[in-house]
Amino acid sequence: MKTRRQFHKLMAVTAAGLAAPAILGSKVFAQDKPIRVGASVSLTGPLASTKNGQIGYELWRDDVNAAGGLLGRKVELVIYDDQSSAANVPAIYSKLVDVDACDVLFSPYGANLSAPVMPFIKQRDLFMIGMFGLAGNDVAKHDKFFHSGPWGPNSGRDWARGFFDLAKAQGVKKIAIINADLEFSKNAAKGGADVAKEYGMEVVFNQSYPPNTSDFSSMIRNINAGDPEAIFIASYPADSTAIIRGVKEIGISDKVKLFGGAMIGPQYGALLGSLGPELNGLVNSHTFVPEPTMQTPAIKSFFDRYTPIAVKQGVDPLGFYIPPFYYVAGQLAAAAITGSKSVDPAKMAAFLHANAVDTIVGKIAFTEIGDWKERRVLMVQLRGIKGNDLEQFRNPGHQVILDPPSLKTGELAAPYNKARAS
Amino acid sequence: MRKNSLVFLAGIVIVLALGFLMPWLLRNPFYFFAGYVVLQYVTIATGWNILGGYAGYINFGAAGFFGAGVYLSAFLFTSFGLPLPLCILAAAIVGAILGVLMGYLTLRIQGVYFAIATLGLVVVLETIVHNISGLGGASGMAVYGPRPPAWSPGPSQYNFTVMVVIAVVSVALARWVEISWIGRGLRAVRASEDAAECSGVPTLRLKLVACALSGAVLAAAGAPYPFYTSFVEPVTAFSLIIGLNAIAMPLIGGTRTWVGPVIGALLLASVQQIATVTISSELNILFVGAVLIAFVAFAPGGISDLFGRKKGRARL
Amino acid sequence: MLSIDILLNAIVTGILLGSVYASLALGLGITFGILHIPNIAHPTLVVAGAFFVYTLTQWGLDPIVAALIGLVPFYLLGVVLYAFYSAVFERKGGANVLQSLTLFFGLSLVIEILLSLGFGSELKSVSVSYIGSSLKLGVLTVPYRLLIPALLAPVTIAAVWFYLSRTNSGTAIRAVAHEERALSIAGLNPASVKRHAFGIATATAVIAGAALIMVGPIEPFAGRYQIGRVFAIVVLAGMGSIPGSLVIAIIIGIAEALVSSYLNPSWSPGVAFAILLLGLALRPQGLFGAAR
Amino acid sequence: MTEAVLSLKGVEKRFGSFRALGPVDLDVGAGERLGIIGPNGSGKTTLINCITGVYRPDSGSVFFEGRDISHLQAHKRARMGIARSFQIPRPFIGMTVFENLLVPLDYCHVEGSRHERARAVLASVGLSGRSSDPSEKLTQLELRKLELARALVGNPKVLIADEAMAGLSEEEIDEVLAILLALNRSGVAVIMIEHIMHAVMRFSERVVCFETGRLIAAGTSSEIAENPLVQKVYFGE
Repeated sequence: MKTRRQFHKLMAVTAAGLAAPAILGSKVFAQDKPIRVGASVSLTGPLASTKNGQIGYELWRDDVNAAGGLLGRKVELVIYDDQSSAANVPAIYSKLVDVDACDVLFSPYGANLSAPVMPFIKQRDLFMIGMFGLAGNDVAKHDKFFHSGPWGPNSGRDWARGFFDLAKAQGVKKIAIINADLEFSKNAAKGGADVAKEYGMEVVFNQSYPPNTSDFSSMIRNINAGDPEAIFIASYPADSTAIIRGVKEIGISDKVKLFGGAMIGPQYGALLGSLGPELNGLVNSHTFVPEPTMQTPAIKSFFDRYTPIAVKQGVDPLGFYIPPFYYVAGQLAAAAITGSKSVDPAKMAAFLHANAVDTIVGKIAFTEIGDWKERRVLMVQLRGIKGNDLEQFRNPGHQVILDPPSLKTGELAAPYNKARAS
Repeated sequence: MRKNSLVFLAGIVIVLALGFLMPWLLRNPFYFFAGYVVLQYVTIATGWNILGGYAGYINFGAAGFFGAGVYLSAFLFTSFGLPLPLCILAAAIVGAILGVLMGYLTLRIQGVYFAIATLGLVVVLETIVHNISGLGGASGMAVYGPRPPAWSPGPSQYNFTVMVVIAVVSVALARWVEISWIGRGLRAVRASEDAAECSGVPTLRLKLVACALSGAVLAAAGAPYPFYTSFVEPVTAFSLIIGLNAIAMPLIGGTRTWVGPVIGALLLASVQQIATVTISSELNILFVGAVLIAFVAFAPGGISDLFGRKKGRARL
Repeated sequence: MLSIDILLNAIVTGILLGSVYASLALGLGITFGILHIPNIAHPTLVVAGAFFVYTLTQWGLDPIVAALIGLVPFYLLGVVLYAFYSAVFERKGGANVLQSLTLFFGLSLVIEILLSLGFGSELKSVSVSYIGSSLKLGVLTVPYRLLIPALLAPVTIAAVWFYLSRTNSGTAIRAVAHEERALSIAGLNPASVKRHAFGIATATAVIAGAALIMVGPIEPFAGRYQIGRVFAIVVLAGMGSIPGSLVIAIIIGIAEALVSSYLNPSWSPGVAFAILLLGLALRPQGLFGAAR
Repeated sequence: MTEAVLSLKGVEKRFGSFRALGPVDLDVGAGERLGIIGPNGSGKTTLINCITGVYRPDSGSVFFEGRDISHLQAHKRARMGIARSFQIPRPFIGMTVFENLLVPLDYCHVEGSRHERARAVLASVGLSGRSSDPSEKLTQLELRKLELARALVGNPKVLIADEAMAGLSEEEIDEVLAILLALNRSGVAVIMIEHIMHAVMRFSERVVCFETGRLIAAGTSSEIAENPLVQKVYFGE
């Protein structure tokens, strides 16, 4: 019995040795045991463009520690690279929990990387903030899981409903849907098709394409042949560029009123900069834009600090889409800890279920499975873009909020061809 | 030879016993998560080496076989509730069939073409999975594994034990191939295909056997994976890193004997496990790439060759 | 009416894409097809070329001009690569396939990571005046984004082919694979001929890179998607048949365009390999090569 | 001569439009010593490849002990008793000399202990001392001997020695010839393909000469040496 315990201890010491670089990076000799927050971030691999979220985590940690920590304890981040591969996720989270003894967990980015961790946290009954995983908890239904992202309830189907609301208001009857053959896009397209059906629209074209497609001319011709009035596109950055260029080259019918929907890419500085005016007229989803209805001193201060760090690290200098919500994840955890005065998962979860939390993106209240009670996915129309200067996107008026109505800052400019030319 | 076999057998028994006992001795589940991955790579490297090392035919498509095992087992479990051991067996059979198919298509020509064709296998299988909605397509498929049996304390420990068994069986299979007439024939093929054929070695049939065994082991390595991640999706199931490691590990360890891939996998997979969870950077992958180049360039015999292998002389 | 419209456009798009694929495969046609060095790092070198072009276009250069500037450094890079390769293997009486494949595999990994360390993992694209507009010919709309890179390919291929078949040092390259001994009798150093050939092959990567980044945005790992295609092209063309590779590349391009127009684009990644496997099964020596 | 162990009837092999061999008719008697000569590219190697099964003839048949083996694969023919050595030695590198001999023994049926058989053959070619050395460490002469040992360890009925003496010194040639003669005395037919004229002439009971894929002359050593066709082939006009 004794030797077994010694062996166990030995293994734990070895593991701590392995983990040393990560821990030494922070302040390991604090008098009080720090509160540990564990996360995996895709620093490398195909999802590496989401790594600017880490700046959000770090800004939050610095803010909290500058204010004296949580419950009098310092906050320490333990972050590992999942290399964008779901295969690495189980071992990483087991290490975060079993070796690093983290009190709070942040999920990896998106549904595919988060899926492997869901059964684990459910089985072990752990507290986790989900990062951008669409409908991430709809299967596991874990009651200690909370989304930092604004997808809202029933998100698998509804998160892009704003696009279809706009289409409905325009009297659109025929719609075309295309999507990249990847998890997020595929779910978005499937949800979109359901909503279109619900609104009595005819889906005249519905096709998926492989992730590395670079030429969309034939697909655009096929879409034109279907004569739609709106085109819902769920794409990833590379294809977003290719599709927008393809439309410019092949041309599109004047009947098309709305174009866009769920394109990933036009939220990021890289694409905004490279495509510039070619993006005019696009109606696309977003999570945050610097429009008057969303601008607050808190978020402004966040971006004032984010930008210099991002520039230094060579990541997206705008950072509108992901980083604020990584900061929000920290704020949610902080609220749960201070609100429940503990790091006990059940108490933290109970607090978040019972109380709405103030964050830099507004007040958030949660459903039983940790979705935002109210969907707050934005549909913005890109307008008046001139040249490829990124700074213009920090000003209002270029990413006009059309939906939800509570945040609206402008009316849809339609048809697409006209809005494009403006 | 007798003595070696007895030592080997004793080793197997010890490793198996550890596989079943460790979960009760060691409380921290992390070691089973990490250990699972290491053992998975031991199996993959061993399977790859049966064809790549003994016969000298490079398979870039290890991920294709692995992914086929992953998806088959996920499908059989979620649709028919087949128990895990049967899923593994089914994966091994399908892997063997796939191997023979690949071999039959390309092995009659030069080895390079085989290598290139295996690159394609991954793409083709991945494309097929993408387009079958029953397998979840690109969105993937959640697999909630069965409760572990009473003799195992938890799911991660159970997966670990299962992987121990698969790895041990694979290594034993590889060793048997190596010391039997099959292994001698394959090494003859590797040295000179014509000379082997003219010495009475049925080269094509032998290569097909190697393809089948290698494919079976690679696919079996993938079979428990859905239960490890609770989720399968094509990008990770057919991940390039699997193909990379399948080649890098035997090459680093040494391709001539069964020991090489085991050493290479233990070493590289452990380093990768430690590296992923500690220093976190592109530099990790850079490191693997550089190590690979260094070994190919300066120590083509791998680690097992560096430590002067006197045993390699004739077993009389 | 409409479907003929789509068919015609699909075929034209396929031809253009195929032509771009041909320029990606050109360097491999020399290294693998002629020298029999299975350089699977070639697609990654193409991506490196694309990043080179990208960097120069940031200073306002046209991508094609940038590619021409890149020829020299990439030639030298190829010479260095081959020097390393031969220092490692050739002195041991030639590399076995396994070792050289693995070497280039590791090399491509290293290049990818260096690119992503240097440029970040975000997509990079070039903005040039002619990108984004199309040439309209009746029912055909041909994007310049495809047309210009597609015209680049036959020109490069013709230049390389002319060099290989009409000049002395080109003939030496073609001879070196078969008649190494004869070559050294003729007073040429086979090692330096091969080094030169590898340099040329690598230099074509920068042209292919310019083509690639004009067609669409690029990230450091983009080479992986092309490995299958370029090998399919080189092998099916019959090792070393450079004009043949253009034909095969166009066949693959058209097949992919037709599959994505009429079946579903999600099947198109499998097209090149399906063609390759079929080709290997039916006519292993390639469609244009002689039996070896 | 009455009992042909190997016989070729109208064997022909083309590569595309180029006819590399034939049509050829040739009988090899049991226990015969046959020499095959001819300039480079005269079809000798193609002939061997047709006999051993590396190539399938386009027309005609190959008979072994009265059985048509034209459609059998090379390894099946090897197991029946057609063995060959290669012009450029192809040892099974990565294996010891001894293991090299075990390969054919694994696949060909040999009476008695395989290990004893291998040791005996190594002794008969004078390689006993190198039995446990890696085959890549052998000298050129030793490689030739290994090549022969590996060919004859499986108890063949016909041995085809493809330029087994090229590049060897006079003493070394004598050594190899002695091995082949000893083998022949045990009843194995030996087909020797060779450019070293005096060796072929000394060794063979019968010599045939090939030119552009055709058999142009046959006879005893002295007959062949005086044959005007052969002289024309070798010395021009």
